[in-house]
Amino acid sequence: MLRFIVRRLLQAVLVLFIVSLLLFTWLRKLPGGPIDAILGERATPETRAALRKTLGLDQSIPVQYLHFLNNAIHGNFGTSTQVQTGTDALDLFFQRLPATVELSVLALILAVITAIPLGYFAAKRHGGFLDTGSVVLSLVGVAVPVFFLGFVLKYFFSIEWHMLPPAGRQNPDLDATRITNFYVLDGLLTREYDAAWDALKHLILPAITLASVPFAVIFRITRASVLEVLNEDYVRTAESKGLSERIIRGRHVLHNALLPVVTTIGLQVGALLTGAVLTETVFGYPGLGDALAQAFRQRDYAVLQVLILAAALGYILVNLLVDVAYAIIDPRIRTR
Amino acid sequence: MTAPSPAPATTDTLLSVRDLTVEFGTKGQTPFRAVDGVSFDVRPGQTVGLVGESGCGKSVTSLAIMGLLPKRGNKVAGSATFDGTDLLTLDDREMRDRRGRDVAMIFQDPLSSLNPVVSIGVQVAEVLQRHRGMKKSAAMAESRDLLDKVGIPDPSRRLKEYPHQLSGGMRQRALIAMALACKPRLLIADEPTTALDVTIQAQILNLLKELVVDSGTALIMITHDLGVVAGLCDEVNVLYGGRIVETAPRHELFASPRHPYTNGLLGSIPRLDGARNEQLAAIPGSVADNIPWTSGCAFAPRCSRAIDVCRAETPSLEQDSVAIEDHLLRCHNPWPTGGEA
Amino acid sequence: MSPMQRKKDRIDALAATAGTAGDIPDAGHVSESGGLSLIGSAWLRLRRNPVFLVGATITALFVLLAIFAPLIAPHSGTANPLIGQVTTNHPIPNPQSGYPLGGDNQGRDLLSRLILGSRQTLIVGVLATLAGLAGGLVLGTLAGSFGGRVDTVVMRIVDVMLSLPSLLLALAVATLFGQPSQWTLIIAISVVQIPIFARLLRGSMLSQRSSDHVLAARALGVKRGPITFRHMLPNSLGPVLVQATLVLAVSIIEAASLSFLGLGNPDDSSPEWGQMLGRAQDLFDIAPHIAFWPAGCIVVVAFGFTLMGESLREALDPRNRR
Amino acid sequence: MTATKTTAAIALLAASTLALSSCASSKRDEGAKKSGNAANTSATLNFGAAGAPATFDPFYASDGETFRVSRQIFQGLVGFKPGTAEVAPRLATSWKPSADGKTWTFKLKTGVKFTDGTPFNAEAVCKNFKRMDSQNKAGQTASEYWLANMGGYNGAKDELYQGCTAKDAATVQIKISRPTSKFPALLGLPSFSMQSPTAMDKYKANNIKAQGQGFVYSDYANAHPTGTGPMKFQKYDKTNKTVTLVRNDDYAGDDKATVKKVVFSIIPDETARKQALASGQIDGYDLPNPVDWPTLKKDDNLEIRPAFNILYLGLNAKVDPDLKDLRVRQALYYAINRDQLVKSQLPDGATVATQFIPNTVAGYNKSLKPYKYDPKKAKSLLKAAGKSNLKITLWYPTEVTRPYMPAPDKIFNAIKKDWQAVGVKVTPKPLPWAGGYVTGTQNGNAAAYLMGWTGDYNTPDNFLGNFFSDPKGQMTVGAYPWGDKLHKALSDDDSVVDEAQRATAYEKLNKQIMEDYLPGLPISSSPPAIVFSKKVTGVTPSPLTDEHLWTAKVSK
Repeated sequence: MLRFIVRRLLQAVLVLFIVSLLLFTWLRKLPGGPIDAILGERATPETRAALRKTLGLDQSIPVQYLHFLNNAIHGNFGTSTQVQTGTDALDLFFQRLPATVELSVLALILAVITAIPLGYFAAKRHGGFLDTGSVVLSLVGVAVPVFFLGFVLKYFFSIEWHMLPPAGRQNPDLDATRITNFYVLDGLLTREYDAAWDALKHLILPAITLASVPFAVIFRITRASVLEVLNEDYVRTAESKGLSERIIRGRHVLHNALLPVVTTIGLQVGALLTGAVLTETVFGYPGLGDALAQAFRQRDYAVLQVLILAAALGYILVNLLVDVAYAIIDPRIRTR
Repeated sequence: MTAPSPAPATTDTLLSVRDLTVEFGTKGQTPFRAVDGVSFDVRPGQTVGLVGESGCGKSVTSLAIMGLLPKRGNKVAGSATFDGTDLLTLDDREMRDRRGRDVAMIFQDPLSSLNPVVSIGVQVAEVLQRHRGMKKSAAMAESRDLLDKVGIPDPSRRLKEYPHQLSGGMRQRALIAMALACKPRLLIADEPTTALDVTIQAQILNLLKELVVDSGTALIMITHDLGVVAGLCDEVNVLYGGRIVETAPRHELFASPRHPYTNGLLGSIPRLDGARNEQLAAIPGSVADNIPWTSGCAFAPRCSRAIDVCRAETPSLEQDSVAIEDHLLRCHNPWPTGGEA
Repeated sequence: MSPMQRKKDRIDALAATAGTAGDIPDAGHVSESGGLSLIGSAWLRLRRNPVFLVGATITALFVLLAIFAPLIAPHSGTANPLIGQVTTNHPIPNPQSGYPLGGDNQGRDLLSRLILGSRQTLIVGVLATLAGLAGGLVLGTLAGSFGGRVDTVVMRIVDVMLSLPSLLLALAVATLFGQPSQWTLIIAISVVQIPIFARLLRGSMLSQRSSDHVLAARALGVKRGPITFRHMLPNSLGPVLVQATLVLAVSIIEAASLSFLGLGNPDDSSPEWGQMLGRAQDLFDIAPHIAFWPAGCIVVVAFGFTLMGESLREALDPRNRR
Repeated sequence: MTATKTTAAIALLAASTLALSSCASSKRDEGAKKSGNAANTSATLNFGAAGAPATFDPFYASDGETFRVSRQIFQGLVGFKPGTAEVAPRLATSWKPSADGKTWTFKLKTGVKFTDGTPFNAEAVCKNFKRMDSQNKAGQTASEYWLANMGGYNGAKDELYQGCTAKDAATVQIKISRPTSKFPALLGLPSFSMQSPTAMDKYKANNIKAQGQGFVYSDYANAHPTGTGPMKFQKYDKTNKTVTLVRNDDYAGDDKATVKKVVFSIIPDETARKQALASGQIDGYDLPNPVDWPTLKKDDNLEIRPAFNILYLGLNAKVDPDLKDLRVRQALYYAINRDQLVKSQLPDGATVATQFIPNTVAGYNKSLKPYKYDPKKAKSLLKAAGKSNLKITLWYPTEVTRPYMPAPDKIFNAIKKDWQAVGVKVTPKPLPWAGGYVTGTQNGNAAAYLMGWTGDYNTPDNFLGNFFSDPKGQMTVGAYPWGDKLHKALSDDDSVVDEAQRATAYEKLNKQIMEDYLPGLPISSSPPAIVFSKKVTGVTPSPLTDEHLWTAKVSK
């Protein structure tokens, strides 16, 4: 087990290295770049040249990369030029991380608690009304572009009915205290319940939007694998033992059926990051996705590097975690 | 368990199946009759065999009795009276209470029949917890003894192990342990040995013999292998195409098999006393060639003794005129007594 | 997938093709389970499967529309007959005789652009899918047919690609080309699909390698090339093609997302639904229909493709013959 | 078993929450919560910003988002009359140039204190200028407005700034190397605002360094900006992307803040900002998209600023020799239906440009008539020039909107159509604004391209100088025979001391540029707007985007 984890981590390092190399060269090859973003129409050839020099963009790419690596090892990934000018890109990452984690976790929870039960009962009543209905729903879930769903939700719940805020993370007037920067959690910790509630209200629409795709996927996997398990001999054995519905559902059906689901949830993390870019843009939600979209539009190299590397790393780690979890719940792997 | 108690001296039946009929088929499609008016009795402590090729409906029969057929897309008719109550009329809850307590079952493929992600111990113990209301710890201790009794070495270790860590034979033993956990009065064994190697088969059969037969639990033995029947059963029902074609006590049946199909089955067992150059007479064709019972004898297309009437009239199950004891037969043109393939 | 599981599936598959799936004749399919080939029985079930029928119909209609778009569209997609009515106070010309859906904010007929859009959308979808498929085929076949070290190397590459969330990768590729265009968009979308196809192919090909008929072929001394292309590839294509149908839907949606993030094809002279939707965002609350029409089209078409793909997947998978 | 696991997890979470909460406590100041439902003077103005301020030290800044913030907390020696680009007294009550226009004497307002208590006086002024003039290497590239306007540091050759001397506490003298129209207007730029010397020393304001691809600013710039303005910096909540300013209660001016707080919520997405306003989450935002103007006019106060920008189509004869011929350039100009374009693609109040400067700038030539839309004439001109089948590559930016150019691609489409109508073959070249467009155009690699300019202050040189003073610049005017003449004219006119004379000189020059040179095609000037919700009044829109948000009156 341990060896497995170590090996995977080493692979992760390798992958990250490759990604960073590709990333770096790619960014440097891009036309334009931070200077244009910084100076805009005020960029005369002179000022541009001067800036290039100060920023060391006039050196050869390998040299720049070595600089980058060297700095990176010292935990310095450069400075944001646009998204949050002057902020160390890594700091920026950590400032934005809680927002996105808060959002993704809520979205994932929403997806899981709706998708798995629905998937189970759909499979139980295979071909029934609930089944067909929820299948269609899940298919529509993937067919609707995430950002459009966001627009529609916002249009009705915020603009038309003024039920929920359309953008942002928390009303600054509340002047809430920050501890972990997970606003909902902070609100609870400091007993500023109004702040927590306000933060939550800001989360609802984005979370629903973000949950749409994972919901669809998890639902479909759950349904498929429950269908399969229900036809397994050991379920029949369990029935022949006269066990109660509850035991059979939990111990014999779900425990087996959820194995593939666990992996899927892991894979959804990638989808969540993707969705976060769109969702956070639509809802002006100050998370990583929002930073990423901005960094792309305004060619904020440092931020792009950190965010993409972090995305890759996070993705790898989560999947490693999933594999470990898988091993824990599946004895066939654990005891091999 | 304590020392095997002798079989009760009563002769009244424990389970009596009457006109059991099972039809599959979703709306819009011609229903498929898997079991067609099957009737037989099981007396306490008796071992009854249901014999036939795969697809002859023997497993469906057992599942019907256990109430384990998929709820949707099939119709079950007839009755299966288990000391006084018709199991087919019980609702789901009542049936659950009886399954595993009064009636237990073991299945063909011991690997796929065990939950791969739950330890053997738990899988045995859960029955005890369910039906004997035992606490987990007590149940586990009991399970340990059970595993020991079915001859699994080092049971306390096996308790914690998972199916994939056990050998085929041990898995089947474990299944038996689960089935016998609550000392059921009827055990249905569905091809319990087919998935095992020959050497193991013998062991398992012996195990069944001593644990079930000797302890007075009635046993329904479902198999396609008359060899198994010969070793175990008191009475044999031969099924074909969903109907019983021949019923007789073991020795009677082996002594004078009358139905060509039974003969075919017998003929396909290698016999040690057979002459060297004697070749196995296999039954030509497959179940797929059946004609429906309604328009004659389903076996006719494959039958070596088939005559015109076989394809015209549906034979009925009647007492064999020439037999001494009760020997039911469904054939227009049976083999002469003592006749051999 | 554990070898146990794989073995099980193969048995099931054999059972399926042999016609008797276990001792219990399964509800519904008994009548047809008599020795039919997998594909054959799949088709038999598809014909009756409403899900598939709906999906197929939608897809067919969409393709037809795309093919005959220029004949159907009442106006050209670029001419701006309604430009006279476009003012900043009233940027979207209302529906009117001859222009049932009104115009867009450059005075072009919305209906015509929607109809013509179908073609561009189909092109983007198909090309992106094909490109992704091609890339996947190369990598997957390499890994699948050679196995061993080649497999490891190729799969590392695939992992690198997989380790980036799809949209990120797409964004990266989209920005990579200095000058954005329809082609950069297509490539961006397809790159995301390559690793998925690669994995899929490799997976099914590896299981093929250990499968009986391939082993037999190898035993008979057939060379790797022929084995790969005559035995393994054809038998592995089923799931890949299913995936392709699903990817078509995805690409159309991805195209929309990229346009929304401003990284789509800037040239809107040949309309495409994703682009139309992506650009309608700033008009959303003043003229929602500008966004709703293309969105509706996308949803319906994506839905159609997904329905078809899903039902195909279910039909072709021996384990789902229930 | 899974169930037990989950319960365990929940229990753990709950436990940790309790544990944490015992050590955590609310640090919020209780006054804040009331702000929502309170009388005007304790109200909060919540303004939606498109981007995060780059820094709070305006000296290193060059973007509007940063300036909007610093304009509330800092003041310059001079300011601008609200709603106009006219120079007005601010920290200096009066000023006068010497005869040669090279020495400027400013009388300072007295009794002014920086928010950290440091007195504002001549000495402070000179400290400020010294600080600006003596920048380290990074600082020299970062403080781009100084470089652009003062032309160098530490007495570099042809630096405009020559030194500052405190005559007495309330009198300061600034020397410059040559007379220029910019002076003293440029002192009104936020970059040259007066900041507290003490604070700047304490927090190492000049301590700026280049790191990676960006600059790392000083503590001062990040967290301790200290000015004399009506508002003062409170906090920048980076995780919530909000900047909070509070009223400076000992503000010396008579235009004291009418709000207790100004909060900037940073919402990059344009639509998201609009919807935030619609839902009442913010009280206003800048540069609403023209397509939303009608709705905003209806539901909110849409304040339209005087147009102070210019959109032009740059041409470069060096890249495309066909353009060397004046007739060709004129033909291209005549071919564009600008009335149509302005009407359909540009905001209300946008005007067809007749020259390279908006009509609010001194030196604007009223006599000039626009090139009327005339396809026939265009055709004939092309014919005459022998370029009837002219091919041209037209650049336009993507991923950007500018006040003068709300939707570049639509403007491009319109022009393309018009040009094709007169037989010109147009090859589109779309490039991301920051993805090569600016570099390409500014380095003079684009034959024809869309570009524009928003004035910093009210002098023609701020426009014309930027376009043409560099002969190798974007339009490579050096490539034309008249290039040098134009270059000379620009510097001469700029150094005319007397305002009236200067104005006439520029009027003449503008006429020349439009009729004899035509290096590019001025398209239009568009009034940018700023929008507030109905409950906000009292903010005067400014052509320089110099809005005094602190004067807002927020009603319930």
